[in-house]
Amino acid sequence: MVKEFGAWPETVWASGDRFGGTPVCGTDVGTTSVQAVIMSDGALVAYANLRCGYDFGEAAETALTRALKAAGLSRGDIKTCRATGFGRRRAAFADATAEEITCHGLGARYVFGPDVRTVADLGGQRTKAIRLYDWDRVRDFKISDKCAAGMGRGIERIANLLEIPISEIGERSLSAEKDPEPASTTCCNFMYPETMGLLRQGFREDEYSENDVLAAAMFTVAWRALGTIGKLSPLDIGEISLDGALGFTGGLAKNPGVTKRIERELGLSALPAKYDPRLTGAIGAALLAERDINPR
Amino acid sequence: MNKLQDILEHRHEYARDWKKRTGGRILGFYDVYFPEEVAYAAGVLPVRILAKHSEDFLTDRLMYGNCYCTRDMLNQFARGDYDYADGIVSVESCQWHYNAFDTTLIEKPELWSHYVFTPDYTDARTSKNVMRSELDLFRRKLGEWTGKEPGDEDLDRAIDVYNRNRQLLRRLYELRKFDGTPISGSEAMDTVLACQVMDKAEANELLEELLEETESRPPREDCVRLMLIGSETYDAALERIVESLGANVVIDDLDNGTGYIMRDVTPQRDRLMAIGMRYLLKPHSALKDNVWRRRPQRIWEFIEDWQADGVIIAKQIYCHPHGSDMYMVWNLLRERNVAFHTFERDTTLPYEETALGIEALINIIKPGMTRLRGQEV
Amino acid sequence: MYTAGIDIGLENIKIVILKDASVAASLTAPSGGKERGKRAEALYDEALLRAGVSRNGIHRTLATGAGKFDADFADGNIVEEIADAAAARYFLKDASAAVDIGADQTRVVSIGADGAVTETVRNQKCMAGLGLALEYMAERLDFSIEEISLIPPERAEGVTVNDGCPVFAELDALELLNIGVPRDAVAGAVTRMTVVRLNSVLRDKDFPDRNRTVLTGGVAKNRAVTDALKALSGIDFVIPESPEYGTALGAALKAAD
Amino acid sequence: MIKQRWETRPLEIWDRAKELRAKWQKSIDNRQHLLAQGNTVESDWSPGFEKYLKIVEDNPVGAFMASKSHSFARRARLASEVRGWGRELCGYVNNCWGAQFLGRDMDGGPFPYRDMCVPFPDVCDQHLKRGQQCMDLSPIPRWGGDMPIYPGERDPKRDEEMIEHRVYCNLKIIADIERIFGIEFDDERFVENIKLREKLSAYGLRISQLMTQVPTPLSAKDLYSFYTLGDLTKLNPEEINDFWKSFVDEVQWRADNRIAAVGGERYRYMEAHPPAWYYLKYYRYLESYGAVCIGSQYSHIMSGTLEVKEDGSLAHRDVTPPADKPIRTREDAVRQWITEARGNRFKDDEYCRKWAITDFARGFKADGAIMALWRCGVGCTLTRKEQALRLSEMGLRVLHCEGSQPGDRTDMDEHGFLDRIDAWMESQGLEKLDDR
Repeated sequence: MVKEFGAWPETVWASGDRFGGTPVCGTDVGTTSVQAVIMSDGALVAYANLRCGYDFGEAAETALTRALKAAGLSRGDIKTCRATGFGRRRAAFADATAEEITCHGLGARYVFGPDVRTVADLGGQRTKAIRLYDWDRVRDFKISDKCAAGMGRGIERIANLLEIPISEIGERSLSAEKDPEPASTTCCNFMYPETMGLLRQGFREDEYSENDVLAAAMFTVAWRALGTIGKLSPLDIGEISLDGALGFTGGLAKNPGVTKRIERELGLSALPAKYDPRLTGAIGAALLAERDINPR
Repeated sequence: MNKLQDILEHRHEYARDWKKRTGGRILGFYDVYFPEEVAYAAGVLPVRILAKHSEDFLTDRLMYGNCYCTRDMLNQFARGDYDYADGIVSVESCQWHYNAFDTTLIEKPELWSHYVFTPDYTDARTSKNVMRSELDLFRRKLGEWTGKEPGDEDLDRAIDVYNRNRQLLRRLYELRKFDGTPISGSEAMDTVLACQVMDKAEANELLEELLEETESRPPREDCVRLMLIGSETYDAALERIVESLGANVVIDDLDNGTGYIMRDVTPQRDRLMAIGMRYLLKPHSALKDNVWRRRPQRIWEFIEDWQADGVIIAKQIYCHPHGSDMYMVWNLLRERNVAFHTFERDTTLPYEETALGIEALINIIKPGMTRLRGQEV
Repeated sequence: MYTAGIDIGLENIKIVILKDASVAASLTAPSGGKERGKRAEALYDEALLRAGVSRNGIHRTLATGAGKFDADFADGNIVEEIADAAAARYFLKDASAAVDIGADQTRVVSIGADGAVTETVRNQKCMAGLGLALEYMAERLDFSIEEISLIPPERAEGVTVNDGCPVFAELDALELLNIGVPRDAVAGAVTRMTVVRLNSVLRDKDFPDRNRTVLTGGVAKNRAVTDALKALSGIDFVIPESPEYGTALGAALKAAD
Repeated sequence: MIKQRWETRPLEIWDRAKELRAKWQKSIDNRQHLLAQGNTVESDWSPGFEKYLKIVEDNPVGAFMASKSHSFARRARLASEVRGWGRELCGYVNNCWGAQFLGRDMDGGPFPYRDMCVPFPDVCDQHLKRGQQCMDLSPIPRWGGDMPIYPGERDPKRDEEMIEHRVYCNLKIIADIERIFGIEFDDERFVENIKLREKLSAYGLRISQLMTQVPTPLSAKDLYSFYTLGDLTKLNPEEINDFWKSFVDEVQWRADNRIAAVGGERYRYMEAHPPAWYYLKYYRYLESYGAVCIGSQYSHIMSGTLEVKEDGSLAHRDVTPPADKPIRTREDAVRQWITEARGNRFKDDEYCRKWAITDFARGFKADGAIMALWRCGVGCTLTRKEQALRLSEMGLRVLHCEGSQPGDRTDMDEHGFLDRIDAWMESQGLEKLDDR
């Protein structure tokens, strides 16, 4: 299989600004990708984002090295480091770990501003919905059902099967006139044959295009995410509603095919991200690291 | 590891050894609604069939949509893990259990079997009559099978042993009511499970020893006290994950935990009626709690009595009774402002995957309890 | 006489051109979504070129596979099971069962004495995409498909992953990596899970004959899987040299009828 | 291939059936009634409260939603899901009660909230816990009940207490409803209904017997439209009786004159219960192969419990006949109705009378079977694989298709299913009939 379609290009970035203070590092070692950010006095200095292979530790190491290089720093300049994410315990260089929910909550306030009240982390394996107070503490959270695991990976696979780059699939899915009857909203593994099956001819009257296949797949993922987000605050009677602003983080946050569909169902627009929303977890970890050296 | 935990781990060896020692017969049973006292009175050892993660070989041919537990129960019989069992007994409980029982009999027709109908509607005036007549039938069938129908003295002896067992286990649970509990959630769960797979008289002796030893232990320092509720669990893997995060499960609302140890048989002249009433009045599982919905109140009492800071709800995938109880339980917990975390579990319980939500729950209850590296398991 | 069989799968297109019941050309390429019909046609033309025959020289072309309806240029299509059975009989004269394990589907076909299909089984949904899952795990573990095919389940040395669901298996595999289990042990565990699932499909209805069963499909190229499956199921599969072409070959054989 | 092997024509009684159905729909829309969650078959006393009370079962409501508006049903299920109801639960339940949480019905009107809950006992565990969503929402009066099933031979001694239990539970429900809601129970009407029940069962049996004929005068498609009439919708007993009489007459006439439901019938298949209402187009697709569905044990529910007799005919299974006693009191009527402890149609067929399904296949001369495997519904799935093996042994070719549950079509992989149908039919040597 041609693998490249499902993968986002790896990125390295540095603000280029001069910075003072004490640089700290936060890394988010996810199941699919790894981010390392360097922050100093609450400002983002540099980051690196890459896909991880079988070795979470090595991937985290590489991410850190790349971020350091971009920032023009060496290992010794980093005062402390926190790791979060699935593979956090493999990040040997980290001085401490933190769980993802807290990190995404903290990071979201940085990435989306203090108005954010709900964070939907659409990751490679899991969807997490986090409800925040108006200060930086987590109020409640929900994690997707086990039977809904792997949705982000599922989208990658669809991109690979259709040979369409992952950066384009979201927009293309939105150009479908109407979402076709969705494929299974249960499991990503049921999704591939079903969405690809839309291409089957000879029974249906309508003919479906690749965009329709994408639309069906995105709908599946969006609907599943709604199931998790909605659990945060169901009303006694009525549709799902969220109090306060919503921010999307994680890999699928960059996929408008998913996020726009969620927004449409919830009847709201998500907050714009000031930074790459995939960095949220790592930023949260770095903010915790800053607190480690500077307890409030 | 205490002695009971050791027996749990080597339960098949224990059962084989028991058989050799006593020459008695062994009955596998599927659900805690099985009136063990009657079997025990007949000199038969009731052994709970516990599921575990093992390779699936034939269940796809015979089952579809079952939870992994019941699939594995069938698998274990097919693989011969329970080759020492002389028979199996099912009660009216979850249909997947019934399915495991029924399908096992297709695979192993040589097993003796019986089915006890324990009413699903436990509260009717006539429910107890049905229960009594079912126990009477079970007693007669056991008599035909073993050659000796258990009499009143046998039943009295069994009731004594079983009540004693429940009392001792409750004493163990009692130790978990306060900060600095000497016993971990995993040890307590293992102990209750061990009692379900062994001769209760022997279990009671070991329990007394354990209690004595436990009460002299130094207190645990747990950052958070949690309650565990949800589908049946057959091991203490989840409790161990909680402990690795510095917290402790101090109370449960599980069929295998409080559902097994609460409520004694209150003696009366009609022994079968006495036993029957225990099963009609015990804390009901999600399946049997189907009309007046007493679970929320009971869960709340446990939370208060055992001072739980938060609740973990672990539902087995494809466990419908718990799938249908979630709304009610969530409502209760939200109403009373109890922090909780719900998750789905399956045959495997990957650590990081499971720990994430539990750690986040701990952080919600007590922020900053995030542990430093090296302290984790 | 020339005939052609085209198998348009979820992942790959396979084409076989037969000349008097022997293979004149065979070709494969990724299916590529909506374009799979066009791509199959281009591949078909290339295969014809290799076989040295023009379209007019082909007696009949039959399409099969999940995308069979997209092959407008074919003369017709047949269901995969019939093609599988024909291919099995080609590889083994008295074959009584054909098993095909592809990227998405697993099929077990029982064949009667007259060559007719007597029973068919397709995998359950909960084990769809075993081939894809295996491939994905290989990518994840940074093994090539060839490399992972050489890692036997024994290498797992006791570690296991969920054998009920490939998605859960992936979660478990990630956890194993997370606790520092070497990647070849993880690969072994994933192979074991694949084999356990496959074995359960084999047992779904008629159990295939121990000596007269042909195994085809892309996954049949994976030595680790086939060896372990042989051991677990007790079936001594006949595996052709290029098993991925099995279904396409069957279609080409049927085109000659 | 010949498309038309048999003469075929539409059912004449069809319009009348639609009329009855509309009337029934209208009657439950009538806001003057109390609404009870429950099952009409298990609540045969309900006509006694006819003037005041309607039993509305969530099964058909949920199924109807799934067939009429997929998007509404999906939204309703999401509403259930976010409130904690498991996704592995029955689609019927989640559709119906999800709409309750949404606060509206499919037509946009307010949701008809239930005033009481008469849960029906366990055909399926989810039935046992059925109605909980309406009980959990507000503390409405509710009652319980049992449907004891035990494996092995029927044991009359064992049944005694169980029957007493069932009689007691039903009498208590009636008495309590009278007391709590202050409505009077009409004993005569109840007795009338018990008598009608026996008649309807006889009509149902006749129709089932006629359907064993080749070509079948009715197909499963038609049955679905009819089985909700009559036993499941208790209107005026005379009207229902009259309707069924005319229906049986017409089917008899069709059978005598070899009028087929499907002109191309050359392959008969049975299916597993329960039906998915959205299956209609797949029935048509299968008809293009000349395959006709003769129904399932579920769709022949009207005819009672069936078995093949020694002479090969299909008839009622021998069950305890009601005692030949005059019905004087309410209790007499309840006892006339509850003659068996065990004897629910499905669960005991699956456990105690495993031959029931093979008898069915034999009786209806089925060549094959489509056994749907529904992942989310215990009663829908239980023992289905074992049954398929038994049918296979008999020589039937069994096709499995998978989905969530008949009330939830999202998991119905349509393309995969069609592919499987093609493979199933063509590997049996059947090709599509030329001019479909």
